[in-house]
Amino acid sequence: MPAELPSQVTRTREGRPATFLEAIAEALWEEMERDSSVFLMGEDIGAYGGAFKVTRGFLEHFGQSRVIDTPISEGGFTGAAAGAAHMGLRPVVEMQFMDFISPAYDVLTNYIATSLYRGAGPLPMVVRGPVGGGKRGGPFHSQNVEMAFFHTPGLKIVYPSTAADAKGLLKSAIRDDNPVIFEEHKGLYRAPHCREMLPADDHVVPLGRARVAMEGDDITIVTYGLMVHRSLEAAAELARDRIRVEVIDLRTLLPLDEDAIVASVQKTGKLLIVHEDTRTGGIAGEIAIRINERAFEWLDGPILRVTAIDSPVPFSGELEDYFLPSVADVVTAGRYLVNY
Amino acid sequence: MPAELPSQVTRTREGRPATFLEAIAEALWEEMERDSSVFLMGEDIGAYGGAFKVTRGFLEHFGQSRVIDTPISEGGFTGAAAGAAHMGLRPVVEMQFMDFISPAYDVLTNYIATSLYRGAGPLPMVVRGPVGGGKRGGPFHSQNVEMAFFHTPGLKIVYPSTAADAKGLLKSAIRDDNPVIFEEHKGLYRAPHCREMLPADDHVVPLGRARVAMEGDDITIVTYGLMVHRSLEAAAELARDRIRVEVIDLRTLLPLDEDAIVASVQKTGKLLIVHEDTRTGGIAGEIAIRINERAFEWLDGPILRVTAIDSPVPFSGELEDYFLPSVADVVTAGRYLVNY
Amino acid sequence: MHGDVAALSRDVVQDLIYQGFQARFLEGGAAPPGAAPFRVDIRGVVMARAMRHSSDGKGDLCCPGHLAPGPLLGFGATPLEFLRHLGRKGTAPAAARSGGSSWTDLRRGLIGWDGPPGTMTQVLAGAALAFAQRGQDRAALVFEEGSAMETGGWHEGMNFAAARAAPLIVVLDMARYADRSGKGEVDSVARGYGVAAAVVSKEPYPGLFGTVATARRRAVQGRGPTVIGMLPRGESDSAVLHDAFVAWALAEAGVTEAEVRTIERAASAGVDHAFSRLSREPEADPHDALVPVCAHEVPQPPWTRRTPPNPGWRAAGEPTEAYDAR
Amino acid sequence: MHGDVAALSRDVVQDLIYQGFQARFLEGGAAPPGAAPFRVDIRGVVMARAMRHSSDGKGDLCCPGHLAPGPLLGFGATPLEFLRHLGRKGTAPAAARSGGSSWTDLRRGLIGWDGPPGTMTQVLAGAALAFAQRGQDRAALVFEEGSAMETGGWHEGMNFAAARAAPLIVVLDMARYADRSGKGEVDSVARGYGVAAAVVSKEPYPGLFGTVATARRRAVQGRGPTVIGMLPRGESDSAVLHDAFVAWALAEAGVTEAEVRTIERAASAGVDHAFSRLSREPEADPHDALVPVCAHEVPQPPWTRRTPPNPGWRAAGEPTEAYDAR
Ligand SMILES: Cc1ncc(C[n+]2csc(CCOP(=O)(O)OP(=O)(O)O)c2C)c(N)n1
Ligand SMILES: Cc1ncc(C[n+]2csc(CCOP(=O)(O)OP(=O)(O)O)c2C)c(N)n1
Ligand SMILES: [Mg+2]
Ligand SMILES: [Mg+2]
Repeated sequence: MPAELPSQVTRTREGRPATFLEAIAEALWEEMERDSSVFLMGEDIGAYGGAFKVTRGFLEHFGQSRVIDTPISEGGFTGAAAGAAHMGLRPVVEMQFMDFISPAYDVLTNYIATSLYRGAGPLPMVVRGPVGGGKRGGPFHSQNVEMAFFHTPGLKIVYPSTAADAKGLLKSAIRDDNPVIFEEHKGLYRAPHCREMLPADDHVVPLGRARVAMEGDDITIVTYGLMVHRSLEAAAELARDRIRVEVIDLRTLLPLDEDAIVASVQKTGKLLIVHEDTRTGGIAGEIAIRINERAFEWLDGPILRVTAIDSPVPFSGELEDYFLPSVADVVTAGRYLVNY
Repeated sequence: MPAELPSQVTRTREGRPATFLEAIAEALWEEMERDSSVFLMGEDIGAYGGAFKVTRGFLEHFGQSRVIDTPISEGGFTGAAAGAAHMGLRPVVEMQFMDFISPAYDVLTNYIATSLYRGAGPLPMVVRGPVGGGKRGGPFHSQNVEMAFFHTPGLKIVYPSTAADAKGLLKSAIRDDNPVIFEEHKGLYRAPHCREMLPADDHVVPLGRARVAMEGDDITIVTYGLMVHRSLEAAAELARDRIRVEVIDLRTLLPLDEDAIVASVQKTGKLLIVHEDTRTGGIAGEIAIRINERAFEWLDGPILRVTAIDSPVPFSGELEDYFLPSVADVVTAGRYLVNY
Repeated sequence: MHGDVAALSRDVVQDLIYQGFQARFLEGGAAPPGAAPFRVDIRGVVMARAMRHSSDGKGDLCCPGHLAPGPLLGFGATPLEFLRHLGRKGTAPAAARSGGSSWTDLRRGLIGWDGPPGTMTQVLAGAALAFAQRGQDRAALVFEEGSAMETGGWHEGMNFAAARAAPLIVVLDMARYADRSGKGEVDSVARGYGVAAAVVSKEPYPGLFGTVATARRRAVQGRGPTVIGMLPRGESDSAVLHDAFVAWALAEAGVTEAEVRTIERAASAGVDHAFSRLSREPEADPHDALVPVCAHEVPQPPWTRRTPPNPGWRAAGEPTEAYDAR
Repeated sequence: MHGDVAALSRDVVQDLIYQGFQARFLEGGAAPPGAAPFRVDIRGVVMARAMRHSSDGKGDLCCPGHLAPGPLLGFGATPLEFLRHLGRKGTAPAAARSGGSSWTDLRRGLIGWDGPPGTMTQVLAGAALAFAQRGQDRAALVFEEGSAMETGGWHEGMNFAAARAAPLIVVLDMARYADRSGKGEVDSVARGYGVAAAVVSKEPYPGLFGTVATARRRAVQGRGPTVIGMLPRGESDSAVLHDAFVAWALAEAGVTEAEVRTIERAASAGVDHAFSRLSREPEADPHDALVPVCAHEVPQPPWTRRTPPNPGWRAAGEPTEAYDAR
């Protein structure tokens, strides 16, 4: 039996470290084994194994009724997933690239997010897929999509930064009774530094709780996804100047773990938000006003942010590198805030 | 000739005050007369005259090629509008209710907003329609849509609060070379207190510039749309306690007139943001962080906000009234901030 | 009641007469303030009745769409529920938080419409997929406005259902209220998806009933969706009203005048009761607007409808708990 | 070159051979790092050539879609431009800010694809509408992947074009790269919209040319859109390659071996030159990423890629101007 398993879901069983991508695959596989109501839908996830090969071998093992190759119609199959969820199934929908969630914007915000509120019951479903830049994918294969949905009551948004969290949070998302948007940075998928041993037991990480990725008391950096790694690099550089940075990895963006941010800001008095997504209307704004509402008196400097610039994601490597927030940007901002 | 004109476009010609709705109709009519490349598309805007009768009589006057009744396919006809704009026309697309813009989310954010950036040239087009609650329309006929687009570089967003501004801003939007989302609060359409004499000459109000709706130096309220009126009521109430409120009417949300907000906050040191849209991820966040970036030192209290609650728009009147921000909410918050 | 009978049995006809009268009295009654007027096309009631009903959550699924209340009544909803919903009462099925004219009660097989035309075809396609996946003897029925075919969403839902041979029946009400363009005849569109199609106009009621019963049989046999186009009765009067059905029942179904009168009285009394009861029902409770919008509680952000925040330096010692965060 | 000729003239055939060789050499050349490989279906070049070209912005409009570079070359783009674009050079038509394999140059009648399959059918439908509104002798041609028919967006664009009888020609490349479900034969789908349809497989090139020429004629006469389904050549080899065209030209179009060799050498030399030139072209300039995304300048928010903000109390007296806001 283990011999038949696709290799990307066997790392933990074999006691070997798993990549971020393998962690995702393991979460899907284990949840499908655990609960027969869990099933997958998406473009080319079956016969082809998925654009990033997350679901290679799933079709053979779980069969055509639980691994569904869909037409190119993100709105339509996301709506269909909702119908299946109404009937007690737990669909996990893959967007080949998360940028492609945009045709499903209507059904996600108007139908799915409002279902419980409208008295039509909870809709347990996950929409997951690769996000993020740095891969020269250009404007339509590199986006971060959180801000398209952050404003919609009734949705949850998850964006892990480590392999262990990716697995544990995806399992929680699948078990959650709410629709969850699950973002996977493709820059982490096969990143060697993200490869880690995952807990061998059923590894579940609760939604809605941030993680302190590094402790410090000079300045708080709130971030998520790939930017956690950039921020940790920056923190290491700042540490050489004896600046002690606290790095908070949000993990879940909606609902926001306000308490974790407030607690850290009450300790450091300085807050820098780092996100890969573009600047205007990014999540930094909401964090800033929440801190104003709850911890203004503790602020010893302005709340600042390091983000991508307000532009579609550029195609050329040179432009994209310039567009994305860099470690140097974080260091500059951090140093500025500490000296404020 | 004037006898043949539909009544809703003749108020200014006849030297009579116009409602907000009539101001919109006049702007459309005048721009269509001025520039033959301007044309209208939307559901039931022709034979039926539009759900709110904004375009009653337009079909008869301008003909079928300039007043186009579309199928129910907001994505499709918004995409088609982009194609027409590529060819030098200036489409003005009506969403019957702005909530219906959601099926066009994909084409607006991925195709239209990125056109100039992608080297495909500017796309001069306006997407306009009624927004807002208080009319018992329930979750899908009451929304404010600014936050769906505020995060998208390449778009402009306009949201007027007075009849004169509605006319002047819509004319500017039509003449602008960028795609503009134009929100019209249906609670203002026929509101008697919005009826006013419009300037008789070609009345144009530039995009991107806020308006000081009331001067004061104790506290700044930044707001827009219907909430300008609620805020002015609250300001009048606060004035009885000798609290002098400055009310800034944003008018254009994207690009944000940051300078106007900064200038006011530098005067008052206290900032309250009032928006009808729901709370989390609302525009208040972006304003808060911009003030942190540019005027933190001037703040004498936390930046606070009064907004709708995080929920779909409720259907029942009792629920909707509770959901929406009230004058009392603004007064409470204002008083709190002043005493801070 | 199974959809396996090809013709209407006499007791079903009597039920339908009853529901038709209920619908008419609902229509005739003082419409609650703000409610949209509705006209009941009796064909919708007949078609809904050809599906398999149960109240244990294991029967067929129906989205009445804008043809509510007919199919709602057909699936066992009561006039009082309908009035509560339309009247935005606190006792309403969706607690007055949501509108339209139908609501969701999955145990009875009812699902409320929401979103643009076409959305519910997608949703019911997915529900039908779930039936097929589990090998259940269940099908899904959705009533859409004809304009649904103009939306891309409908095509995506239809294509998905066709590709998966999902047990789905789509009834398109082809009346048009305004001059809007958009081509697409039901027949050729269905052919484009390789699914069965039927067009009904004013044809005899057993035929309508049989059309859905046949579609249902095909569906649960794994032979895929059927699209049914329901043509308008005429230019100005699009719906086939209850009188026509009663006339047919008298002429063809062996129902007597006396029976009709008895049924009418019962329906009238029931609806009257519902109206009088309605006036005593409470309005929605504002705090209901604050119910969590997520299944597990997600706290409302601070100071949403409570007192302003009270930073810690004022309430010495208890900085983060000095105000009610809910 | 007008699309009004029913068969390919000899000099057009020679041009096409030239473009086919260019395309093949582009394909064969070292693909710039990161660029997706492409295979040129010569039928796309032939069809694009049946449209009316000009470089004054008044000819037909073509979206080459994923069939670029064939139709791009057919509309007058140069191999060097194509390489610059694919190679993300600063000299690229879209200044390397945007990708894919085609770009926009409205004067030459080229429009780059963007967004999901189906989007460009909507956009070209609107462009075609503009032609019709102005009574111009112009039509729009869009190449889509076959999967476009699976998207609702395509149906909405198609329905719109059909309803307005817009001068639009839609070529659907029906090859499938993976096992994805979705029904819909071109013929019956077109019938659903009441528009003309044609299916082309490996039929003789004058036929392909004539198919588009006829569609174009219908279009500019106000007789509405045509949908053309281009079937794959086979299971594994979906595209009809240039060799087949050359073989046909030799056998049927009176072109000689010697002529073909001459054309081939010219194409080869041109593409070689383009490649060598490309290596000397500058990369994109990072500051170009900061170009305004709006037609009138919209300032970037403060401190985007500049020094941190410097609040006024530090730079006494000049609070808001103490840092570079652009
Ligand atoms: C996205 C979206 N666009 C538009 C509407 C508004 N709308 C709903 S039904 C309808 C007209 C339906 O026309 P038709 O199918 O002829 O139905 P009738 O009302 O005549 O039965 C319109 C314009 C909507 N609810 N959602
Ligand atoms: C919204 C959206 N969904 C999915 C995609 C990804 N995508 C583009 S083309 C394509 C496959 C096209 O298949 P087919 O029509 O068979 O074309 P082929 O590539 O074989 O020519 C996919 C999955 C996309 N670009 N946008
Ligand atoms: Mg109708
Ligand atoms: Mg293909």
